[in-house]
Amino acid sequence: MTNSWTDINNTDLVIVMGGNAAEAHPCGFKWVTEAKANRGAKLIVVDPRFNRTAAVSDYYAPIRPGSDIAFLMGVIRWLIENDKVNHEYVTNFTNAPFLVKDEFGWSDGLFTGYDEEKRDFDKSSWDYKIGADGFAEVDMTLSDPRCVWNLLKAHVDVYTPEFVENICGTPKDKFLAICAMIGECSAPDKVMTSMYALGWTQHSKGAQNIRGMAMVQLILGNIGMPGGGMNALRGHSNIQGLTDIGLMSNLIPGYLSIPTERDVDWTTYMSTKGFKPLRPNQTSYWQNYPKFMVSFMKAMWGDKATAENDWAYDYLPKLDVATYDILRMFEMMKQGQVNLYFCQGFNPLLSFPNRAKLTEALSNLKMLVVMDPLATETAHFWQNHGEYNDVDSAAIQTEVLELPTTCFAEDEGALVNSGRWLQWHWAGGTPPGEAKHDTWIMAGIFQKVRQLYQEEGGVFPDPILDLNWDYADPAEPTPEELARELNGRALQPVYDPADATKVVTEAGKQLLNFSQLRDDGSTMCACWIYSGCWNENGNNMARRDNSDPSGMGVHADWSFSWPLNRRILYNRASADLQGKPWDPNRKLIEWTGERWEGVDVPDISPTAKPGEVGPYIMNPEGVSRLFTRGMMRDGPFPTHMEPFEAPIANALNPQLRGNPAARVFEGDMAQFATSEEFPLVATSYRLTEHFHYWTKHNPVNAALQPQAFVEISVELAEEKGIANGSRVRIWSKRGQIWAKAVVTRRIRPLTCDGKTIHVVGIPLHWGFMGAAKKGWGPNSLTPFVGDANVETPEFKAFLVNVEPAAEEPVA
Amino acid sequence: MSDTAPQPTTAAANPPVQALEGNLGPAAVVRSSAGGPVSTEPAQMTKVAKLIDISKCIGCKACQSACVEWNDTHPEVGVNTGSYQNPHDLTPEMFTLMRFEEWVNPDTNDLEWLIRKDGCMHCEDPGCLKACPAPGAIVQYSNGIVDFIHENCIGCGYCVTGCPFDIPRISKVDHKSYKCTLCSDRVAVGQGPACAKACPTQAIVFGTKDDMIQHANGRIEDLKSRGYDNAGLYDPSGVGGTHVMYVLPHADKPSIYSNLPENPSISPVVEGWKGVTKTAGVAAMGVAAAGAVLMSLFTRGNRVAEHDEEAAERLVETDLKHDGRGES
Amino acid sequence: MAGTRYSERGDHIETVDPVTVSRYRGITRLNHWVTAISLIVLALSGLAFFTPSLYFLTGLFGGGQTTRWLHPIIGVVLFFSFLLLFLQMWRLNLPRREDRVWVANIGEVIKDQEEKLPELGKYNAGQKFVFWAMTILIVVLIVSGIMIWQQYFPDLVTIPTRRIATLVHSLAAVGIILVFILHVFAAIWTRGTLRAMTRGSVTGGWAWKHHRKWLREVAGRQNEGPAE
Amino acid sequence: MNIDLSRRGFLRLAGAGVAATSLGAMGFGEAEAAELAHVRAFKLATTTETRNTCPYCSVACGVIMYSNGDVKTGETAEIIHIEGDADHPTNRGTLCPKGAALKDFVKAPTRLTMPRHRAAGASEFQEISWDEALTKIARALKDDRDANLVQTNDAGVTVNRWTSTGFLAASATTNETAWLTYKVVRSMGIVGFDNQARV
Repeated sequence: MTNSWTDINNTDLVIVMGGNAAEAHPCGFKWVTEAKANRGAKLIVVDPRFNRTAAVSDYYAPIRPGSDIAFLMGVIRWLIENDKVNHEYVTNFTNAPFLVKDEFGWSDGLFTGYDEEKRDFDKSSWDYKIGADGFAEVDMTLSDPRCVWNLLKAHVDVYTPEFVENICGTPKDKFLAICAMIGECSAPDKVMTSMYALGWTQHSKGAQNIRGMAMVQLILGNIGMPGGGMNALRGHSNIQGLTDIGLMSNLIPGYLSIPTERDVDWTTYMSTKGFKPLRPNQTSYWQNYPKFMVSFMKAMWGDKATAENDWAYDYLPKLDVATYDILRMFEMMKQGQVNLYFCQGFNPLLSFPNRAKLTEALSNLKMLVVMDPLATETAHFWQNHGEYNDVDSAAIQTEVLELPTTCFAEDEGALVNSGRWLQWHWAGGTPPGEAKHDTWIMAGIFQKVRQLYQEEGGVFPDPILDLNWDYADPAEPTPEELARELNGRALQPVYDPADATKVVTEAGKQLLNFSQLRDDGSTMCACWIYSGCWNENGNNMARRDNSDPSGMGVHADWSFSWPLNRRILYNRASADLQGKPWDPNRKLIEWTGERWEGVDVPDISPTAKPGEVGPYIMNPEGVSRLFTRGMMRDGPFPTHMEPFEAPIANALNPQLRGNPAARVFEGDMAQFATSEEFPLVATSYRLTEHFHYWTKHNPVNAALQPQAFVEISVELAEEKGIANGSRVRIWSKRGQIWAKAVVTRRIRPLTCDGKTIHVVGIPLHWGFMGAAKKGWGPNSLTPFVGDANVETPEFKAFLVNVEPAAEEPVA
Repeated sequence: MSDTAPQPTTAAANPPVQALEGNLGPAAVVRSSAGGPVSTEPAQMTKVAKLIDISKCIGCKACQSACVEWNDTHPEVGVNTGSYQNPHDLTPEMFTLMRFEEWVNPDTNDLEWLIRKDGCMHCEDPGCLKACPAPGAIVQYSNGIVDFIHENCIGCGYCVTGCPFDIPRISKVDHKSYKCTLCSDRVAVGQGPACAKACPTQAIVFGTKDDMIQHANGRIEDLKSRGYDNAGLYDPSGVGGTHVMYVLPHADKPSIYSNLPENPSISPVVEGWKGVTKTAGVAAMGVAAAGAVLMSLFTRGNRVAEHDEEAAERLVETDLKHDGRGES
Repeated sequence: MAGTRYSERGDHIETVDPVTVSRYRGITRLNHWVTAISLIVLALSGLAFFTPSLYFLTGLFGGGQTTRWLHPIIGVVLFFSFLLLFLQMWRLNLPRREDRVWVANIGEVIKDQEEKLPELGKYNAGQKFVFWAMTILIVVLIVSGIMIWQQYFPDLVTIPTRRIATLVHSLAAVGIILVFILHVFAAIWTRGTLRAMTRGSVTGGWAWKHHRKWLREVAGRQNEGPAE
Repeated sequence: MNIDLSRRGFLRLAGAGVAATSLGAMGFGEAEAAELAHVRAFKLATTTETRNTCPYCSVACGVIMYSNGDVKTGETAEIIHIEGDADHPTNRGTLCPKGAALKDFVKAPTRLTMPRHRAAGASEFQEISWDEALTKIARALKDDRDANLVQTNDAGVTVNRWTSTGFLAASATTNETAWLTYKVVRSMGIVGFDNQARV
């Protein structure tokens, strides 16, 4: 989230599209109902289903799963055509005026440089014209045909309301009504917020869905505004934290990146980072990359990371492919190329696509280690549970270790919420039986491995032997010790850059924040963006002053928000070019003439002059991007793409299947169905009574929503002869499941490209372990393909068929 | 936020952990079933109420969850019967229930998903209490809460018969009647009900009845501004008003909300049964019994006379002689 | 052979001097008393629920909960017990011409003036009334009772129906208690009656006075076959 | 911990226009306090409070756990109730149906209590000791790493990449656990490293 949960209270219009906030995030959704009750805000819901968010909405419109880009580009077209644009914002705070290379173009649903063989683009033409001065060329009058704004106009031209209706199945009048509501928020004193979640990410073009809305928000001037922003409702309590800390194939904490084979040495690696500004006077904050990186290396290997050995650069693995993400790992597992696999509080057997493939993959492992508070399906993948997990245990040679861990109630530490708040919590219960903290388990594993290398030697033991491990009790580092490392401390005295004689932080002391990080090895910091969370003032994540003097839901003294306790990202953009708030009634920060001041921590150097320094300090342009250059694999603008399994052909280019830049493994393509074989569009989702696959272990939640079901329209039920509450079989090209049918008027058939499209809704919470009735999740059916940029599986749009089934024999 | 004072008081506070003396005891009882003990000069507490704003309700069932956890009940894991409604009905283990109704508004032709939290309405004039034959099994406190005192409950089910809202449920296990207590144990120490505390969107709020009505009026205003011309408060006078009230977007037709009664009141049948029948019946039986006793005591009674015996003997003898077997 | 228009086959002269006439077989008397006791238990337990002023009666059965489950079970016992009784007695309880005369002169009965009264069979109109009243009320009570039997039939009928059933049940209960009082009173007031249900026999005089036709028929039957 | 400080609660909660319960307004307080003859005894009396955050979604609602016994003093503590923290700026004491039933997660019948091992081809788990478990894991890790760590690529560039072992990190563990996990996994050269962010 660019903003915080409590900030939603400042909005005038909420659009929930690609999510279902009321069901998946009820207590965050509270702030939508508050905004409605307090300031007469309106709520729009665009979703294939009339869900529980729609139940309290002011306006609802249906949409075909996987057609969001067409809808959003249609909105942009309408906004431009009807001049519902915050021009000052667009001209000065986005890259609208930037001139793009003449070679760049788009036709037949493809951008220039496509290579069908590689399923990839040559992105060299997707960039700005760079002038002699080394800066990007701009035309502040937006008249140059090659400026981003005019290219965007041309790009969205095809997305007429009729086109949208035809692709999305959204009735034209409803689409236009929504455009009008959104258009009102281009006024400086009207703000819209976007709340989305996996309804947008779980597509082969998920990242482009989100860009689409981000562009709408930029055009309206709603990014950086209180009550505005792009609000990704993260699914799990600390998924934000785990991503911040870089627990991903290609990441280093704080969104630094793991080197690739092309980064043959430290210098080469650094040359691709620390971008220089693309316009005069811009901040381009990533210029500090070396400080973050060196401090990280010191946090990992301490004294063993020195300038001489390039800060132990060789201790880091180098990637030969973009990522070893979950899909690639399970593909490799299937190929027999993986021997050991660890699942720490994770249940892939129900979370990843194509369960049959997953079971086959897991069966190829030598050893699977599961750490979890609960008995998960993954830990029992080898165990026969009748039709619910029909495997031959004897044939599965995988050794499995199931390790009992503590749960939230029994451990201490910080979780990062969707609004980037690091909130500390305390243990209140005694762990059951021999359940242990994850820290104890990880330390135990590491100590034993290190011991083996000490005793036996082995291949390249250095990074293991040299790993910094100075904890009071090596067997169980405490949350405090680890949190202090995340904040970072001075290894040698840290001097004021302005005055080399002035020590700002003594050696051994906690750093105030990341402004004190150095690239000379004098500081260590595990995760630069967290720096400030536990400085010499103590544990700022445990702060509990809930006061809110401004009444704007800032709560600056409650916990700690990264970066620098900033609550609203890009908040500089909440003020106009002169530094005056767009809306005086929503004053967050303001330029006093000398400096930036306000109720939130300014997202810009306090003395950076407005008009000179752009508000988007992380971007070398100093402005936000309507055109993303070569930073996304599938295009600098979002363009309509069908899901890999679609009921109709891509209207822009019938030859295209799914996302042309998405990675598809051999064999998986053959498992994609056509609408001839599987005419029904399926989508998966959560129900508010359950959380993923955990709460089915809780008797209470199991009682509130006991049994797996699918939702179908009255029309489809009649067509198939399915009675409400009866049992049905749902099957795709990859598997089949059985569930109860909930026949409802909340799902309606859509008309797209002249065809009647039926949508089947498949909630995801059931498995073969726990207190609820046994069942299946949608992942038994879903295709094994991910988003072109981040490999999030396409769970939200695929093809199935449905038929009545015999009732379950009463066991 | 609006500055219109006074703000309603609600459940938005953390429970105390120090041992507090509760204030809902015999001293606060203003009504008690079957002539159970009531306080002679009851502590006059401000009337409280729970307000359920259907227009804010997202049907998440947090109220059900919180209710189960607070009251330590154990609803069974059932099955799906083609609805989101689980359990399917109120049970002795489930005091409150979200009822789901898909309704197409004839005026707009739009679908509306009507979700209503069902449970005890805590009537000012409680039918259950009226019907209950067990003294002190059902009490009403001066703050309006109607509570079942399970030690005194005999499980006859008369409360089910008496309730205009079909709320009480009799346990098959201990044969006692159960329903929402409005978390009387929480209210007794200054807390609001668990459901109101939990409700994510504050569709359920709790406080003094006056404040809740005031708060409801604000909500109704907002709804009217959004085109719900018939929005209104459900506080049925037929039962003397209730201490659980609804804000209904379509207050003109309560029945669309899973059959919420249009004009609930204690059934005349129940009134008749507990009223005239009881008194008249007792009187009749009393008089009859007394009369009978008196007559038996003070009248001579109907006695058989000697001549009757003789007559009988003659009859019998003649009959015997007649066939000549008389001589003995 | 002579029909039995006024008596049961088993009714016979027990002793000649003094005359005693057998009126009820042992089994019948047992049946009667089971019914009677059930009715009393039901009345007491029922009254406890009927009005708070009598709730204390639950004490007789060990508290409200016990009373609550006991009452309907006894109700079933009563029903079947009375059913047996009914099968034995219904024929002689059918109305006869002389009943009308008897009823018309009910005053004479109270005044103990027999001149105007007709000769009667085994039962007089009063007894017949009690019999049929009991029959009807017991049927009403068992039917309405089952409708409100929470423990086993919670969902048998809708709540509105259940309300009516409850009302009907209590009205019928009041009725049956009144009839019961009348029955007991009559049995006591009419001396010599109780022994019919205790010893099983009545004196000839009692029979002559109250049920002469019955006596004649019984006596008259003596010549067919041995009386012993 | 700041329980006392935070007792204050909110004076006004936006919109619902609600305030912390005032005993007076509802006729509470010493004067009227009567003996608790009828209502259930208040079950949280004399329990220990601990602040925590809900482990489910990313709203991160504040919760208070009520336990018999206090872990901070080394006692065995059993959590008997969990409810929303009214002092928390986001949830203001409210909880969703999952959060309101957190106690059921803590006490789920299917909570794990002992390390268990499933041998190749077996159809059941067997309990084993922690030491056995960790030893097995460490041995397997070292053997596989020694056998499969890719030190250099064809071009002779040092890559020190280990792809035959993968690690899926959690989505609800603390930052501190995450950081320790990161250190251990990366120091070994594992690149098949991911978390729930994608799903």
